[in-house]
Amino acid sequence: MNWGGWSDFFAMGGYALYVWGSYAVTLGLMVMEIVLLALRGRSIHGELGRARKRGGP
Amino acid sequence: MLAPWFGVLAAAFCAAGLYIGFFIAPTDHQQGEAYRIIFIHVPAAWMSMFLYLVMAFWAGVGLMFNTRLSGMMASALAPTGALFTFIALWTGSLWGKPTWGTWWVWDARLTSELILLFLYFGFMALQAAIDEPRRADRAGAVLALTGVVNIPIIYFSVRWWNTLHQGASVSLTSAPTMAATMFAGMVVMAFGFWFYSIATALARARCIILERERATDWVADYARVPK
Amino acid sequence: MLPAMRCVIHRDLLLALRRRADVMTMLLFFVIVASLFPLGVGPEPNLLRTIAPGVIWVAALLASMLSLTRMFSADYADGTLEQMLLSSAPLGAIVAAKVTAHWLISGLPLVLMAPVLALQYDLPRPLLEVLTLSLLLGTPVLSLIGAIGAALTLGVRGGGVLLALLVLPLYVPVLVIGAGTVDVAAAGLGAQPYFQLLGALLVVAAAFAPWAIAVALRISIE
Amino acid sequence: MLEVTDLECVRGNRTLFASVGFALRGGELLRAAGANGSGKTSLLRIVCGLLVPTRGEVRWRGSDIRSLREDYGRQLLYVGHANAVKDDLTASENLAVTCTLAGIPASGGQVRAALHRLGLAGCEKLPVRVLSQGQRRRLALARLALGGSVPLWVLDEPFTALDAAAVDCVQTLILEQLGRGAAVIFTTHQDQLAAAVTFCIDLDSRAR
Repeated sequence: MNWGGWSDFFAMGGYALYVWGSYAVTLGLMVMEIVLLALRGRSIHGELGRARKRGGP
Repeated sequence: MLAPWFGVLAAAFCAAGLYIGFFIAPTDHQQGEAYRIIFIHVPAAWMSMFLYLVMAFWAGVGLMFNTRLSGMMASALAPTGALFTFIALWTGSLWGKPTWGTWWVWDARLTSELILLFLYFGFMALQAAIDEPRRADRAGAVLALTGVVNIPIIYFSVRWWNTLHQGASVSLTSAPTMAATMFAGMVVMAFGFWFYSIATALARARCIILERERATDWVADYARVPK
Repeated sequence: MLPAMRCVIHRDLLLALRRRADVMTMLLFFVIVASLFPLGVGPEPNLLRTIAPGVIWVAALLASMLSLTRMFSADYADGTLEQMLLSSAPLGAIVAAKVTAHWLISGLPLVLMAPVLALQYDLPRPLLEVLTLSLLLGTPVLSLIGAIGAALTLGVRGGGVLLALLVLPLYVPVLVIGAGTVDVAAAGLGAQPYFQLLGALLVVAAAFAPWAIAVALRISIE
Repeated sequence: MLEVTDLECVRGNRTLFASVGFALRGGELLRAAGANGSGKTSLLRIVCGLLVPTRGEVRWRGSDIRSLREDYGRQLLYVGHANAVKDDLTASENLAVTCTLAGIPASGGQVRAALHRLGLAGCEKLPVRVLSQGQRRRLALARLALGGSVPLWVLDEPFTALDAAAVDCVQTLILEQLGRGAAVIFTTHQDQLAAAVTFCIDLDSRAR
């Protein structure tokens, strides 16, 4: 591997802002999508659960 | 359901891709480390195009055979496709800054990505505007098919426009000389993104199915099973 | 099949004549938008000359989009659209007639008005002809693609803005090639191949659009 | 002539009707009955091909209407709730347009005769804008006077907004058409043509 140490790795040859900027945004958006999906799933199950208690769809 | 399994696969492939990208691929002599953004920019661009085609395919199937499920698959894919297009644009401009000094390069591929993003938003806006789900799916299908016919036309007209006004000096197509490991990194990342989109699409499809079939009986039984 | 198509075109033209104000407002919109740019950009002649084709094309595109929403919504509201769907002629033909009528009402006047506006940008005479010819070939494609959007957003609330969002990305190739032909002609190169390109776009649109409009109408009428 | 098998229609997530089926031969009059919102209009629109049913199919002389499309259009005359008239056009222009669309030959003289028959004698040249709701309904129904050659009529509440004279006129038109061996499907809330109805489908009893 060609990194002197973790500090070089994060400095990314002076382009840290750009490289990590883009990776951070990508990761952030993907995580956000997963979280939104999970919330949507849970709200649906909750709603169906409540509907089942009231008896009827 | 399958979604969690594809999620695990996606995580594995992405990790492998990143590992190759950061630790094995050599530093690029021209652009130094900045080129490492390519490991998400190119796969994201591939995925944005690929997902639109898959979406149009499912939409077409839904239109032809009048099956509701394929219509739902199409609307489940749209947000993920839009996400990848946005990522491709974001990473593209971040990559443009160090190498060409400007945030936005009117390059043929970046511009057609931007138009693809508008197509995605158009699709989602149309689906959101129509209340009746069946009509929303089929209207969306017609728009997706029209869009698919237009994508190659848009790409070539933008490329022709690019050469007309600016000359082909600045363009993403002249990617840095492809070392084997760089290409491998990109392909592995592409697979990672691909599994990721399957996982999100399936999960969102499940939510759409539950939301739309709320009234039918089998949904009520399904809810009784503790999730 | 022909009598039904002729009847639809005749009826739409008659309706447009009876309501001449709509055509006028659209033309005025075209003129105003095209004359706003010099105010914004400054009167400097050769700058205006370079932006002239792009500005006139964008103005023509926006003006023809204005009347798109009315293309089907009036017929949808009073039930004539149902009669068209159940007519003795194939729906594709009826829709083609509707689009031709729309082009005659909103496309052609723009093409006739464009040279007058181009004088504002003191475009030299040969370029004037190239611009008008490119508009003549391009505006029908705009009507065809726009009609798909109009059929899809029929009876949907917020239809106008949604229609623009759907249709504008699809207009990009026509705008790029249309405005581009004038730039190429300005640079002295022959504009002939680009007119063929515009012609090809027109043929593709004319082949694909009526089918898509017919399907979209059948979906929206349910 | 017309076979409808196992028709089901779901609007929103409410099933309007299910397993509706009937066969209609020439000279028969079918009435679709039911309260408001019981799906009468949807049933008629499905029969015309304007609406795709959730299940079941409609066959005209053996072949599915969705494959026939405009050939079926030529055999059909549909008068829905909407009058399908343009306010800016005059009465005779409107009638000429709808007849040409439906594939019925309509010369000037025939158009005038049809308008006379429906009691719109003086209004040929008037723009429809100035006509009353009843007169517009008569204009919409004037097509029937010209549609003698069309084997299937589908009329959605033809008698609404009509005065007694117009109701009689439309009834005689329908009876004449049945005499010519055509089939007619219609809906009404009053009990016009009760005697002539061959069979009636009551959608209230079928709703789930």
